[in-house]
Amino acid sequence: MLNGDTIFLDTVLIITFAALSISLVGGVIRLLKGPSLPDRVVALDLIAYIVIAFIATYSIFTGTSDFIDAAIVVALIAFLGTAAFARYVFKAGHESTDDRI
Amino acid sequence: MTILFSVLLIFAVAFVGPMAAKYLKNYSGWALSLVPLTVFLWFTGFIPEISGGSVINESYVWVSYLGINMSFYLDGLSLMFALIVTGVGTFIMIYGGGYLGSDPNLGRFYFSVLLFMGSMLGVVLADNIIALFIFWELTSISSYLLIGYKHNKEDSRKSALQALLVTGSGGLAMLAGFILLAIMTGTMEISEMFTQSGIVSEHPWYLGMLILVLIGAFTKSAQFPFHFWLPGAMAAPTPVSAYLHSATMVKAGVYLLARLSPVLSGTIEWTYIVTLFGAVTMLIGAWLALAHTDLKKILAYSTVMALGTLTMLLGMGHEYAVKAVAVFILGHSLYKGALFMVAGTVDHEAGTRDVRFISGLRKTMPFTATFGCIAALSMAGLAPLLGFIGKELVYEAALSASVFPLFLITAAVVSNIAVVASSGIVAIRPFFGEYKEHGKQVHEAPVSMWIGPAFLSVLSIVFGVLPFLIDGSIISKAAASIAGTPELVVSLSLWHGINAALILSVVTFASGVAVYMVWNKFRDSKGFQGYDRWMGEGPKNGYENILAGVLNFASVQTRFFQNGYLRYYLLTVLSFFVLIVGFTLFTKTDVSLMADFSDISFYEWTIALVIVVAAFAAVMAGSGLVAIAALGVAGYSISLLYVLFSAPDLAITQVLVETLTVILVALVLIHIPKFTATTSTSSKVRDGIIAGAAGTLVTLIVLAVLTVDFDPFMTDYFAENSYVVAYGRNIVNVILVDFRALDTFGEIVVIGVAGVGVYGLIKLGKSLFRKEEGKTV
Amino acid sequence: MISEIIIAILLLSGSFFVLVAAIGVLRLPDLMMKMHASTKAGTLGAGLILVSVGVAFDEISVLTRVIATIIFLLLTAPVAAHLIGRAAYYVGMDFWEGTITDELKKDREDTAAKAPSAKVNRNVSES
Amino acid sequence: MNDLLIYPLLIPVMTAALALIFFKNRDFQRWINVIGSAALVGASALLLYSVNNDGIQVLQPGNWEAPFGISLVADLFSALMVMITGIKALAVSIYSLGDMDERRESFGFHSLFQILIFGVNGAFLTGDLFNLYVWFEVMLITSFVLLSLGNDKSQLDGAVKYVVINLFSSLVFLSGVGIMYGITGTLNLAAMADALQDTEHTGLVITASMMFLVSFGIKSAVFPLFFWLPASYHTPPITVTAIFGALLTKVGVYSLVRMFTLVFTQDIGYTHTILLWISVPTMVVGVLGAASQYDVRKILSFHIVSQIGYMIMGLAFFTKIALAGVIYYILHNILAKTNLFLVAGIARKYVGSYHLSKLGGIYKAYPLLSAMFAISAISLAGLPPLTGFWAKYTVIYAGLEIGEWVVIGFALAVGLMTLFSMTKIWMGAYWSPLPDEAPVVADKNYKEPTEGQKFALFFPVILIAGLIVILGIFGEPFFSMLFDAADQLLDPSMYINAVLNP
Amino acid sequence: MEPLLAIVIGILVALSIYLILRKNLVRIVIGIVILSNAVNLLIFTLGRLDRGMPPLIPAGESVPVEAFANPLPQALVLTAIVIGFGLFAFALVLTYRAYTELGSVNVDDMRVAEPAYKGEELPETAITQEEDKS
Amino acid sequence: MKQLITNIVLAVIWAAVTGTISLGNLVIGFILGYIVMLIAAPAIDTEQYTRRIRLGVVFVFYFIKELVVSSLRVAKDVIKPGFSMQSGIVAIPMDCESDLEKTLLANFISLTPGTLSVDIPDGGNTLYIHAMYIDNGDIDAVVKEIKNGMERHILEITRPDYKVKY
Amino acid sequence: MKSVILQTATRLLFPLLLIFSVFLFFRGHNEPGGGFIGGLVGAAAFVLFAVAFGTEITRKLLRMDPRVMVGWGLFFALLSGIMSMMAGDSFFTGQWVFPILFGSELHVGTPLIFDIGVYLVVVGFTLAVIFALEEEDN
Ligand code: NA
Ligand code: NA
Repeated sequence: MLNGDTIFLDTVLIITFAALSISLVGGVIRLLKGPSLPDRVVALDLIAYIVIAFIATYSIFTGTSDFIDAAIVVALIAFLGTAAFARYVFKAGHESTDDRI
Repeated sequence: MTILFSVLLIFAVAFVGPMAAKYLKNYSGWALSLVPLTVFLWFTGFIPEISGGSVINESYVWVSYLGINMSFYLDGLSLMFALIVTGVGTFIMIYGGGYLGSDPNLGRFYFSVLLFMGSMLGVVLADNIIALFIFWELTSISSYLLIGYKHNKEDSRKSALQALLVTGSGGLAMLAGFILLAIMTGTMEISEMFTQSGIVSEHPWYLGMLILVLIGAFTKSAQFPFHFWLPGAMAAPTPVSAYLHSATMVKAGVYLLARLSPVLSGTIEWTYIVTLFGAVTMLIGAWLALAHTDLKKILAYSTVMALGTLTMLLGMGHEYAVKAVAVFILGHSLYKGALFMVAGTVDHEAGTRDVRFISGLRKTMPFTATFGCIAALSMAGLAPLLGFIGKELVYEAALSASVFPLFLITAAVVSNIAVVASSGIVAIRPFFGEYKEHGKQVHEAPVSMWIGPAFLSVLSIVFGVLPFLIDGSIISKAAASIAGTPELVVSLSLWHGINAALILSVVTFASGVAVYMVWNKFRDSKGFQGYDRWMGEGPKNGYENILAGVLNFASVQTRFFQNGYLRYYLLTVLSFFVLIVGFTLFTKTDVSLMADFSDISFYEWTIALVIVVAAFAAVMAGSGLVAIAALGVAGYSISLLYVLFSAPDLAITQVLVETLTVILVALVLIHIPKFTATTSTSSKVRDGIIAGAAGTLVTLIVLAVLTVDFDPFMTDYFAENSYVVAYGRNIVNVILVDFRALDTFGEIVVIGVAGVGVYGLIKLGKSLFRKEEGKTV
Repeated sequence: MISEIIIAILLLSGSFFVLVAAIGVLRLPDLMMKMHASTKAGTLGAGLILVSVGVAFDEISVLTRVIATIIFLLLTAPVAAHLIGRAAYYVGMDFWEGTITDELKKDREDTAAKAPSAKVNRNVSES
Repeated sequence: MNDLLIYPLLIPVMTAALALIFFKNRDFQRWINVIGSAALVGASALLLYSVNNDGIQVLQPGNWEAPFGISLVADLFSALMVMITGIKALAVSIYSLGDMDERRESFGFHSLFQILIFGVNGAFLTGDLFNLYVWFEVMLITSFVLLSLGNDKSQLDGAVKYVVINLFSSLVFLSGVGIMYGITGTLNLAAMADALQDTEHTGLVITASMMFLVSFGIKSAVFPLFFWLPASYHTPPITVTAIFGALLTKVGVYSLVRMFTLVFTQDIGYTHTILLWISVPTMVVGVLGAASQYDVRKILSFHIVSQIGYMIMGLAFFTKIALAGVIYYILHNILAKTNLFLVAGIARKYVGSYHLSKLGGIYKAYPLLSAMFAISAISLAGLPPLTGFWAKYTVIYAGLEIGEWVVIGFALAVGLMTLFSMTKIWMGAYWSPLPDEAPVVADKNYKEPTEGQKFALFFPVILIAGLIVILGIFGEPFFSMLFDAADQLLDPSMYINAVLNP
Repeated sequence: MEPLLAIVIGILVALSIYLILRKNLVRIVIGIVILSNAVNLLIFTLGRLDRGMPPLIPAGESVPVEAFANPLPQALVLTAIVIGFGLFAFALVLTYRAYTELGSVNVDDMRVAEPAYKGEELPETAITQEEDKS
Repeated sequence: MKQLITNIVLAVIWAAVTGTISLGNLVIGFILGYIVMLIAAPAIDTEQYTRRIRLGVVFVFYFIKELVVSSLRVAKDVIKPGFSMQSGIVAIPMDCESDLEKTLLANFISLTPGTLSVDIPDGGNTLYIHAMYIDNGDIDAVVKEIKNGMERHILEITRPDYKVKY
Repeated sequence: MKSVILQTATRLLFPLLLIFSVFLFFRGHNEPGGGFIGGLVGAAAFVLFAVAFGTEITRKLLRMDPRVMVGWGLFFALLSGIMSMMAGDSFFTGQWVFPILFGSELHVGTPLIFDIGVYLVVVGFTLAVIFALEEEDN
C-alpha cells in the first residue's frame, strides 16, 4: 500500500508516521490529563505541530504537494486559538489552573 | 329574479342593515321587511307551478372539481319552507325594529338576522348536498351572533357557545354523513339521489352514514339528548327566538329529515331511531315546559315537543305521518312565531316574563292579548285553528304507526295534554285574572310589535277554517316531497267525523285543562323539579361536564407535553428519532455488520482513535474551555483525516473554522462562570442509552449504505468541464463557485445573516444589559 | 539517492524532535517545562520535516511554500508560548520543586510594596 | 432556460443586500422592503401564470445540465407556494411599517425579513436535495435572528429552545442528504427519484426516509416533535410571529410532501401509514394545547401544530383529491394564520395585551377589526364558505373516500375544538366587556396609532381577509390549479422528465 | 477505511447526543458542534474515500490525467462546515445572551417563555418573568 | 523610498508563495502589496522591513546552531528518567530599545530550547524568561549567556554601531 | 492583555496574513483555497489585530461596518449572476474574458466576482461577530 519511491524511503516514512502517531497519542494523553487548562492548551499547540509534520510527511508519501497549503494554514492560524485561550486564562484567573476533566 | 338571486339579495341586504339602522332609525325595521316580503311574494308566484306538479331546478357550477354546484331545487317542501322563512321573516324584521328600536346595536341585529335568513333560505332551497351544508353552517354562525347578541352578559356568551358547539358538532358529523352519501350515490344533488334509495339502504355504509346525518339533524332540531341548547338560547333577544326557534333554525333539522326522507327512510334503522328519538323528545319537551315559569322557557320546551313530534312523524314515514308533518310545520310556525313575539312584547312592556308575576294584561294590551290567545289556542290544538288539524293528523299517524303503536299513541296524547296546559299558562295567565301592580307602567306595544302576531294568528284561523287554501297548493306537494311520491292527496278538513283521533283530542283537552288547574301545585313539587333536573338540566350538565372534562384533559395533556423543559423536549425528539429510524432499519433491511478493516494503516487507526478520545474528553470536560480544547484536537485530527483522503480544501477550512470556534468560545466563556449541574445517575444512564442507540443506528446505516454499489457518475462530468468550460483546475472550488454556486450563495447568506444577527443580539442587548459585576449564579 | 538520504535524515530527525516534544509535554514536571518541549522541539521537528518536503519535491513552488510555512511557524510559535506562559504565570501556576528562583515575582512584590493597589486580574467567582 | 424562476429568489435577496448596504437609512430600508415585496408578488404571479399555462418550468443556474448543476423547478405546487409567499411578504412588510420598532429596524429587521422570504422561496423552487438543505439553513438562521432580535427575556428563552431543536433537525436532514447521496450518487431530486424507481435498496431508502420524516417533522412541528413551536412563537414581536407562524412550518410540510410524493414512494404502505399515525396525535395534541391557553399568540401557535396534522393526514391519504386538499390547506392556513396574528397585533395596539383576561370590548369599539378577526377565525375553524372549509372538506372527503373512518372522526372532532378555540378568543377579547385592569386603560402614556400606522396595519389585514373571502367563494379557477398540481405530484414522471429531459 | 469511519461517526453521534441532553447550555452547543462534525464526516465517507489523489487538474492539462477523489462530497462538506459555523456562532452568542439576560446557562431554569402552570412548582433557581410583559 | 522597498518585498513574498517568479506575477504581487499596505498602513511600521530581511539572512545560521544544540540537550533530559536540572524565572535587563528588537529577542529566546520568554511587563526594559537549566544555580550565567549570545547577535544586526556591554 | 511581543508580532503577521489570504483567494480556482478560505484568513488577520490592539483601531483599519461588508458581499455575488443574465445566459452562468497580461493569458470571469462576494461576506461575518464580542468585553 505504500507508494514511496523506494523501500528505503518507505521504511523511513513508516518510522516517521509511527513517531508522529505516538506523538499524537502523547499529546492526547496530556490533553486528557491536564490538569490545568494551560496544560491542555500546550497539548493542543503540540498537536498543531504534529499535524503540520504529518501533512508534510504525507505529502512526500503520496507525492502530492497540494496538501502543503493546509500545513501553511495550520502554521499561520493555530496560534490564534492559543492566544484566545491565553486570554481566557488571563481573565478567568486561578480557576483555570485547576480544570479537571 | 332567480332563486340564487333571491338568496343573494337577502345576504346583500344584510350588509346594508347597519346603515339602515343608522339612517332610517325607527323606520328601519319596516324598510328592511320589504326585502323578505318581496322574496316571499316572489315565491308565492311559484305556488301554481309547484302545485301543478312540476319542480324547479336551478344550478350553477361552483367548484366542479369537487362536484359542488350552487344548485337549487324547488318543490312543495322547499317552497313551503321558503314561504315560512320569508313570511315569518318579514314580520320579524318589523318586530325587531320595534323591539330593539333604541338599541345602539340594532344594525348588527339586522346584519345577523338577514344573514341568518339568507342562510336558512339557502338550506331549504339547496339541491347540492354540500351547498346545503354550507348554508346550514352559515345558520349556525349567524345564530351564534344572534344568540350572543347581548354579549356583555356572560350568560349570553355561554348560551351562544353552547348552541354553536352542539349544532356545530352535529354539523360536522352531518358533513361526514353527506360525503358518505355522496360517495355512495355518486352524486351531490339531492334530487338525483331520490332514485337511488335502494342502493343507499343496501350499502354497507348505510347505518354509519344514517347515524351521522341524524346527529346533524337531531342536534339542530334539539332532539333529546341535545335539546338543552334550545332553552339556553332564549338568552337571545325575543325577535331572534321568535324567528330561530319557531319557524326556522330548529326546523332545519326537521327539514333535512324530510328532504332526505325519500333517500334514507323506509329502513328498519330509520324507523326505529327516528321515531323513538322523536317520541322521547316530544314527551320530555312537553313536560319540561311545565317545570318553568319563564314565558320563553315554556315556549322553548314546547318547541322541543313540537320538534320531537315532527321527528317522530318523519320516522313513521307513512302517509298520515307525512301529511301531519307538513301541516304541523306550518301550524307550528304560525302559532309559535306569534307566541314568541307576544312573550317578547309582554317582557318588553311589563319588564318580566315570569308568569307568576304578570296577570290581567288584557286590559292594557288588548291586541297583544287577543293575538296571543288565538295563537295559544292553535297551539293547544283547539278547533277551528290550524293547530287542531295538525294535532288530529298526529293522532291519526300515531294510530296507524307500524312500530310501537301503543307507545306512540300514549306518548302523543300525554305530550299534548302538557301542551294544552302550557298553552293556558302562556295565554291565560298573563292576560287574564287580576292586573298585578309592578314597578313599570304597562302600555300596549306599538303596532310594529303586534302586527306580526296579528298576521300569524289570524292565518292560524284562516287556514284552520279554510284548509283548502293550503292543502292542494302547498301541503299536499310538501307531503308528496317528503314521501318521495309525485302525488299525495291530502284533503285537510276540520271535521273528519267522530273518530279515534277526535276522541283522543277531547281526552287531551280535558286532561290538559285539569293539569293547568293543578299546575301551581305540582310545578314546585320535589318530584317535578327532579324531573326537570334529570331531563332538562341533566343533558346540559352532561354537556358542561364534557366540556370541562375536555378542557381539563387539554390542560393536563398540554402540561405533560409542553412542559417547558428543553431537556424533556429533546429527550422526546431523540427517542422518537431512535425508535422510528431504528424500527425501520431493523424491519426493512437486513442489518449486517460486514465490514472490512484490512486496508487501514496504523496511523489512520491512530487518528480515528484520537478523534474519538478527544471528543470523549470534550464530553467529560468540566468546563467549556477544556471541552473546546479537546474539540480543537478532534477538529485538527479530522482535518488530518481530510488531508489523508484527498480533501485539502476541506482540511484548510476545518482548521480555520476550528480555530475561530476556539476564539469565539473563549471570548464568550470569559463572561460565563463555570456551571456544573447535578444530574442523577439514572438520567445519565437514560441519556447514555439514547445516545448510544442513536450512535449505533447511524453506524449501522452508514455501514449499510457503504454496501451499496456506488456510482459517482457526476464526477466525470465535473472533471471534463471543470477546466475546459469553467477554467478552474480545483474541481472542488469550481463546484463551489460555478457548478453549485447557488449552494455557496445560500451559504454566504447564512453566515452573513449570522453575522448581522450576532451583532444585533449583542448590541441590541446593551440597552437592556444589566449585568452586575461578579454576579454569581 | 543522495536526496533520498537527505530526506530520510530530515524526516527521521524531524520526527525524533516531534517525539521528544510529545514526550516532554507528557513527562516534564510543570507547565513552563512542557512549553519548552512543545515550542522548541515542535518547531524544530515540524520544520525539519517541512524541509524534507522541499527537498523531496524539488520544485520552486513547493520550496517557497515550505519556507513560508517555516517562517510562519517561527513567527507564531514563540508568540503563542509567550501568551500562554504569561497568562498561566499571572494566574498563579504552580512550579515544580526544581524551581530555584522567580525574579518576576520578587520584582512584582517590590513594586506592590511601593504601590499596594495594583492587582493584575479579576477573579470570577465560581458558582 | 426560464429566467422567471430566478426572480422570486433574486428580488428578495437583492432587496436584502441593498437594505444591508444602506442599513443606516431607516426609511430606505422600510420602503425597499415594501417595494421588494411588491415586485416579488409580480414575479411570483408571472411564474404561476407561466407554470399554469406551460407546465413545469425548469431553470439550470450556471447553465449546467441536470443532474450536474442545481435545478430550480417550479411545478404548480411550488409556484402556488411561491405566490402565496409573495402575497404574505407584501402584507407583512406593509404591516411592519406600522408595527416594527426602530431598534429592531436598525439592526437589520428588513433585510432579515427579505432573506427569510428568499430562503422560503428557495426551498419551494429547488430541485436539489442538498440545495434544499441550504435553503433550510438560510431560513433557519434568519428565523433564529428574527426570533431573538430584541433580547427580550422570553424571546431569549424561546429562542434557546427553538435553536437547539432546530439545529438538531438540520443535522438529521444533512445526514439524510448524505445517505441519499451515498445510495444514489446524485443530489438532484428528479435524478434521485428516477434512480430509485427500481432500486434494490428499498429498505435502506425507507430508513433514510424516516430521517427526513424526523427532520421535516421537526420543521413542520408534528407530534411528537413540535415542542419548540409553542415554546417560542409567542415571544417575538407580532410581525415576526406572523412571518413565522404561517410560513415556516409550511416549508416543512412542503418538503414532506415533495419528498414523500417524488422520492419516497417505494413503500407507501409503510411510510404513509406512519405519516397517518403521526397526523392524528398532531391534530389532537395541538388543538388541545390551544384549548388550554389564554394568550392569543399561544392559542394560535398551538393551532399551527393542529393544522399541520390535517396537512400530514392529507399527504398520508395520498390520493389526488387528498393532495389537492393538502395544497389548499397549506395556502389557506398561511392566509388565515397570518391574518389572525396580524389582527392580534392590532388588538394589542388598541387594548394593550395578548391575554384574554386583559382583553375585551373590541367587538363594540372596533367593528372593522372584529370583522377581520371573524373572517379569519371562521376560515381557520373550517366553517363555510371561506377557505378553511374547502381545505378541510377536501381532505376529509379524501379520507372518507378511502374509508379512514377513525382518522376522519378525529379530524372532525379536532375541527370542533378549533371552532371552540376561535370562539374562545372571540368571546374573551371581542364580546366580553373590557376588564377594568386592561393595560391600555391603565396606561396613561398610551397613544393611539397615527392614521398612517393604522393604514399600514389594516391594509394588509383587509387584503388577506379579502383573499380569504374571494378564494372561498370563487374557488373554481383555484381548484383547477390545485388538481393539476396534485396530478403533477402523483405522477413523478412529469417532474422527472421536465428536469432530466428538457 | 470507510467502516472505521462509520464507527467513528457513530461514536461521535453518541457523544454529541449525550451532550445535547445535558442541562448546561454551553455543553449542548458543544454537542451540536460535535454532531455537526460527525455529519460532515458522514457525507464525506458516504461519497467514498480515496487516498492521496486530490481532485485537482494538473497544470498544463485540461482534464485530470490520473484517478482523483470524488470532489462533490468535498464541496458539500465545505458548504456544510461553513453553514454549521455560522449557526454555531449564533447559538454560542445566544447562549451568552441567555446567560446575561436570564442569569443562567441551566436550561432547566429557563422558564420565562413558558411560565409555570397552575399548581406547578418550579425549582428555586428557575428564571421566570411576570406574565404578559412584552 | 522605504515604502517602495516594502512594497517590493511584499511583491517578492507574493511571488514566493505563489511559486511563480515571472514579471507578471511580480507586478501582480506589487499591486496586491500596495493594496495590502494601503489597508495595513495605520498598523505597520514599514521602516522595519528592510532590516527584517537582513536579519533573516544573517541570523539564520547562528539560530539553527543554537536550536539543534540545545534541542539535543532537552531531548536528552526528556528521555532519561528523573529530572535533575534547576529552573526558574530570570530577569534579563535588555539593551533592546525598539519594540521590534525586544520582540525579536523574546521570540528567539523562546525558540531556543532551554529558555522561554514569559513577559516584558509594561513593554519596559526587563525581559523575564523561564530558564530550564540554571546550571549550579548560577542565575547571572544565564543572563550573561543571553546578553552575549542572542541579544548581541540581534543588536549587531539591527544596529551596526552596537557594542557589547558585558 | 497588552503585550509588546504580541503587538509587534502582529505588526509583522498582519500584512503577511492579508497577502496570504489574497494568495489563497486567487489560487482557489486552481489549487486549494478560494473565497471562503481566503476570507477566513483575511478575517483572521483582523481578528489578530483586534486581539492585539483592540477593536477601535481595528474598525478604523477596516473602514467599513462589517454588516455593510456583508451587504456588499451579497451584492457582488448577485452581480455575477446578474451579469450572466445580462449576457443572455442563465443566472450564474460563467462569463469569461481572457486579457493578456505580460504575455500570459489570464482567465477573468464572473465566478471570480462571485468569489469576491464570498470573500467579503466571510470577512464581514467574522468581524461582525468578533467585534461585537470583543466590545462586549470592555
Ligand atoms: Na410556522
Ligand atoms: Na376578556
